[in-house]
Amino acid sequence: MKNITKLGAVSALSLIVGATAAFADNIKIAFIDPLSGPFASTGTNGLHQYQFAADHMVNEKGGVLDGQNFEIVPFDNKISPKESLIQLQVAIDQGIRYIAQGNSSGVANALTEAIAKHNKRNPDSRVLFLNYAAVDPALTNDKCNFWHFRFDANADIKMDALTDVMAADDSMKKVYIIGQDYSFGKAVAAAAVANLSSKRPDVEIVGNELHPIGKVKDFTPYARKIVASGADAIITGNWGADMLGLGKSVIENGYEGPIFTYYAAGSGMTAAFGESAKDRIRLISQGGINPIATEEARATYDAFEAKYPEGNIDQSRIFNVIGMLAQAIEGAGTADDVVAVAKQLEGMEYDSMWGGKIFMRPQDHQAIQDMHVGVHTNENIDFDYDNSGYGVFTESTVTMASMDSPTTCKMKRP
Amino acid sequence: MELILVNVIDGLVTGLLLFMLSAGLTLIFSMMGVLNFAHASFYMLGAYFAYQISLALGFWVGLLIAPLIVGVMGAGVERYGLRRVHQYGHVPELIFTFGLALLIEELVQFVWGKNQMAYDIPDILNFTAFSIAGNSIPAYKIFMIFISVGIFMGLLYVLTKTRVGMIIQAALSYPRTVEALGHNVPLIFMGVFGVGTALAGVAGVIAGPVLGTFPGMAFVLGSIVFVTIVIGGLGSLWGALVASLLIGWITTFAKSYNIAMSDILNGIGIATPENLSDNMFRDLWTVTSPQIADILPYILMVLILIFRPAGLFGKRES
Amino acid sequence: MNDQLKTDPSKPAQRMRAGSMTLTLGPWIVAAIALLVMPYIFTSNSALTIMNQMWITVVFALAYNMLLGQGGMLSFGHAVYMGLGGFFCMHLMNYIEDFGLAFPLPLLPLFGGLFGMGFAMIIGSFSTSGAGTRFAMISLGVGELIAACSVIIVAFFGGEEGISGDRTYGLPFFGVEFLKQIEVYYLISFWLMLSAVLMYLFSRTPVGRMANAVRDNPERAQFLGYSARWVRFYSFCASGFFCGIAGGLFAISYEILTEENLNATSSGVILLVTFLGGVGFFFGPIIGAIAFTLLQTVLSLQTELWAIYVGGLFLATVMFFPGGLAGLMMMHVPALRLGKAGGLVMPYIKTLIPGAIGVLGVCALIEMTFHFRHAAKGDHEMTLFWTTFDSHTVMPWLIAGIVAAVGLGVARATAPAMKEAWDEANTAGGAS
Amino acid sequence: MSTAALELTGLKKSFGKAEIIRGIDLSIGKAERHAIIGPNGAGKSTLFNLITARFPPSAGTVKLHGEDLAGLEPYQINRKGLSRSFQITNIFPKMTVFENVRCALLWSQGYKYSFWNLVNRSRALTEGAEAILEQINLLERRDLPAGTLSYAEQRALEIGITIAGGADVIMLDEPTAGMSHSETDYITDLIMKVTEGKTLIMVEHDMGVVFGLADRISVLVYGEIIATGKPEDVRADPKVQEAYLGAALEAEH
Repeated sequence: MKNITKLGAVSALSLIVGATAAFADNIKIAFIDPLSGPFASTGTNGLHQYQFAADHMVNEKGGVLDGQNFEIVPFDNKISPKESLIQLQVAIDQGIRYIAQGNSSGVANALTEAIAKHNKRNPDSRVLFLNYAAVDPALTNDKCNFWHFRFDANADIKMDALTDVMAADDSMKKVYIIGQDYSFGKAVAAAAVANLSSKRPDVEIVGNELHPIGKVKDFTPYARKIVASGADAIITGNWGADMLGLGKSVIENGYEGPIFTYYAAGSGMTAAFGESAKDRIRLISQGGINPIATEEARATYDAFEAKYPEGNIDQSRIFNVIGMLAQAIEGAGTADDVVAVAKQLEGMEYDSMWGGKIFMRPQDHQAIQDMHVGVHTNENIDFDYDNSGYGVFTESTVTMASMDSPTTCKMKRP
Repeated sequence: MELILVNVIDGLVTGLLLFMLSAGLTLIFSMMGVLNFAHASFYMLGAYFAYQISLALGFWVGLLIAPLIVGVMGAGVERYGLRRVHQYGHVPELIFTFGLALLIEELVQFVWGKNQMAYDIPDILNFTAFSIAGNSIPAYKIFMIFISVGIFMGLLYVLTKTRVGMIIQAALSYPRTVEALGHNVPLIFMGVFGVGTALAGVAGVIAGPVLGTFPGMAFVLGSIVFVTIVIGGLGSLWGALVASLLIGWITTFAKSYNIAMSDILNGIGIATPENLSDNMFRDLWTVTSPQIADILPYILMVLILIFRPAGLFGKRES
Repeated sequence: MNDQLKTDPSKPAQRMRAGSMTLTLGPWIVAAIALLVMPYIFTSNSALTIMNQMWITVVFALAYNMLLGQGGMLSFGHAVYMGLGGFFCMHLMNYIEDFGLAFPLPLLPLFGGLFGMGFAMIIGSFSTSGAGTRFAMISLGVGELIAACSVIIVAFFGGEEGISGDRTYGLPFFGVEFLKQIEVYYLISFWLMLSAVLMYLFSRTPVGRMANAVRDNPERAQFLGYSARWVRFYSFCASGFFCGIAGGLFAISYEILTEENLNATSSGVILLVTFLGGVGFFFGPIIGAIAFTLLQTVLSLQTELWAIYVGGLFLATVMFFPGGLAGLMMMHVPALRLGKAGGLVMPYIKTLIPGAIGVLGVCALIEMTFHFRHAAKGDHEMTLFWTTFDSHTVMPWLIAGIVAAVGLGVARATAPAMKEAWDEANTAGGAS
Repeated sequence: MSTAALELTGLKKSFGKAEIIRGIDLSIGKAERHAIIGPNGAGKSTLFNLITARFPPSAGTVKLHGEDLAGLEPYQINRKGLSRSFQITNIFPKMTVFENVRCALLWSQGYKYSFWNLVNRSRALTEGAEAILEQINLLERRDLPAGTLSYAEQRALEIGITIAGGADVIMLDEPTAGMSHSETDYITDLIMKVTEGKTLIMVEHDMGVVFGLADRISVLVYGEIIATGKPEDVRADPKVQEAYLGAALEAEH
């Protein structure tokens, strides 16, 4: 009986302490993203890609420096800025120096500010912020800082590339812009208007509106307006259930044209769109996988599918994050001095296995890379999403998109 | 003009769907005094069960069986959960259903994962019924209207024309008396709870393919159902119907027409301030009706509670 | 009339609830010392951050319980008052920074409180005319409205990314710049103590006492010369004030406020926290806040399924211990008074430890099922309770199943004995 | 001549079509003990509720010490010195006996909605409450939750709450309903004791209590007062006889 009590006490204690027990030799990357709640699917899938990328690209090849492995430590932020800040503190206390986050620009904003303050106040435990998906342009403009690196293209760059492709279609006369009512939705709408009016002044913007985020049950009324406006193209930044709801609704209610968007693949969405949206949805993204760029990428994807049959590599930039971080750490010769690592990352040119180069622009820490516009289809698909037979096939590519785009960032270096 | 007709049909579909949820909830509330926070969770369960069944046996079998399973689960929740909590009073009951809603959402994620399910409209209904000025009305929507109207008629018939309905109506107002007359009131409670949740299940089955089947679907709908029954008047079936349709149409029309706040304010003689971008209230000026469409029901509810606490058709104050 | 009171009221625990708590200093001194000493036990910054979060939640939960527990008003949108207080403080912080005003940071929460109270006065003016469903639904509606406004009215709420500031730009307060977490910790602890004492004292004032009376029987209270509506209104404003203080503390601790501070989830969480701790006792929400914060931050580091366990725990609490954790603790007061608590120790060990082990076994089964279904293909290895094993073999399932069955079985078998011991311990005199 | 403590003029109340109170004129003097009797359904409780503004009257006025009470809320009427008990026991079940009484004292001692006074610091409150507990013989039950008292004790407590505020017009609605003989005697004595020098208006079924306590009696039948007077006069009144006998006969059918 006594032993049991003791065991209980010990286990209760270690439950609390357990999280802080560390493997000394690993280079740890905190993955702070939603692993529970409504956005958990994206978060979990991202985590799998990180873990796979770390193992596949670094650990199985002998690690970095003198054999140090990458270890991804997941933290569930429940997509709450408050929880993210708590988890950030926990991660820093565990000796983690690299923070990866991507879902929600709101969280990214909170994290980048908290990290800047932390690094200023605690020079002994500085951390780097590897932003792999939050695309609010402000993060590399007004709100930029030395510790933040963005590996995805920001919303403006994506819209620039997307409208380049759209502008080439002479038959397009009327465009409808619709998005979620928050910073990202507004940034997309503003960028769309600016780009279209300069690239195709003849195109009429027949609608530009915002709807509440995550609250719309039925998109039919919006679909009616879009159909009634006679639009022959839709631009939207919607994601998640809002994207699916909007997309299905406009198609169902008689809209015939294409939908240009950012996030409409993977996480169950490709499967849910299925046949109905074939050739209708066009996505802007980096790192297209159909057709696959390199044999290395093919092997990687095959290995990933073998390990996660239900998963998708829908954020291939995660592999770039791992690859570039490994290269920077090798270059700096240390993983502990994050300033040295950050200086390596600045201006780095990296050959991605998904095709093309990645250039980490030093003036704002925005990665410049090839952008692809793909179509939702089941033809010529090597790697489908959600095991649905459907995937995204790259139709056109903008090389090193927005290489010379201006930035308002005034980087302060330590 | 044609667009108005289309909007009327769309609003009707939304409203009737809402009604299927609120009908059960208002029955449960008026009988047991429980605001069942888990009601929308049963709606979600209906969709998921129907999806699972449709994989094996097709949509129609799902439409029949899934609500039954949901109803049995609902009855079970009443029998083994609520009845126990009932003795502690209404607040713990309400909090119980609140916790239940959280747990169901977690369990659904546990079983089906976090992704959206590919639950689709059956092929036989996947065509355009007719078009009005280029706006197609899918056959499935017509089907939804028929199902919900059928359920409303059935419910009305049972409640007003059958003996069971009489007992239920009596138990609504005088549970003690009905019990004294030898009726098993706990059994009636369980039955009503089961039927109410089964109705939510039906709503889930037919809404799943159009509104999406995902773990957040209950949360999206959650509180709007309460709003409906409060506006309609607690315990009133007609009130629930009217309020559902009202909300359906209000939200549909608000989304369909871009009415900006500045238009309204200018209309009543207040001029737009010159330096709008520096103005403290700039965001209020630029608000448009689609932006606030989904919070209009809440505004309506607060106003109704202030000026007519019994709701549109309610007989007693909430 | 008596249906609200089904638990055996002859127990002194119920007597405590009935509110004859006298103002004793003992627990307050213990609490103050605990607050002072905690940072020396848990020294890491993350522990401080978690404790800060805990104390903020404590203030918020206590303020919430002023309504739910003391006033019998169920609010579904209470995050609004804390959030608005916080947003106001954030703006104030930025204003101070922009204009270089001489304003000591530690006073900031007071202004959050005043703003929260001001808003509560507006809403309370029409919502407090009834308790019950009407109050609850108005609070829900107002909560949804403000939450929706937070993304529409960008000028004040900053949209999705919220508004942020820097607490260190204000004037140093007696040489403290609030650069370090520990300084923030003591600032929050100070406000926690102050608010808790004030809230406790509020419950001892005439209006606080009448809040209880109105909760129990609004009509009778009317015939004692008190307007039930005004009593509710005062409670509501006081609650809004302390919520606003919690918001101000949040602003200082996190230096950012976002939409999540206002939304329905936050409002729901505080209801869970308060009820989990126990609404019938002043200290109930404190326990609830501590327990919930630990579950949320520490348990979620251990398992993705934390929310299932929290949901289960919560349901079990509502079903079996409607008095919450505090009620569970206070149930033992009579036995302690009778000096018979010692007789409970062995039966507890015999029942609760196997029970706990059984529950852990069930958790293991849940975790294994989850791993079996959702883990990567080929990833058969999982680690649970410091043992690593293959989730695709029979053995671990068998072991977990047996542990669960035996644990729960033993607990079930010994439960009658525990019940007996319980009855015995609560019988005065007795035939021992 | 001094104004009456309570004066009703042409008081009427209808619920829908049913007229429950059909025009009541009644004047009750200061320090008078007045009982209202009548068969079941005569409208006695409704009359009480009209006087205390639980329901608004359809017509007529209620004057307390010559002051019209129209449009006042129950709590405002209470502040003017009128206090009542209820037919169904109406106390604060989760609070202690002591606190029940103390709450009843708060307003009259001038605490109003204050949140800067601590109730247990006030000796006047504690002593006042204890004095009342002593009067109603519940001192040793002081710290028990009120909901746990016996029925008779709860009724006694309710009377204590009713008189605690120092009102000079006390209205008791069937204070002895559902009690045994010994309990009834106990409560009757108690009422005697605590309403010394105050105006008492009570509804009561128990004729023993009524004739023992009341200075004057009014008989209410179908919403009308058919007789008012000294107990012995009322007893002899043929209309009263008829009303009670008639009601008894009807009840037999």
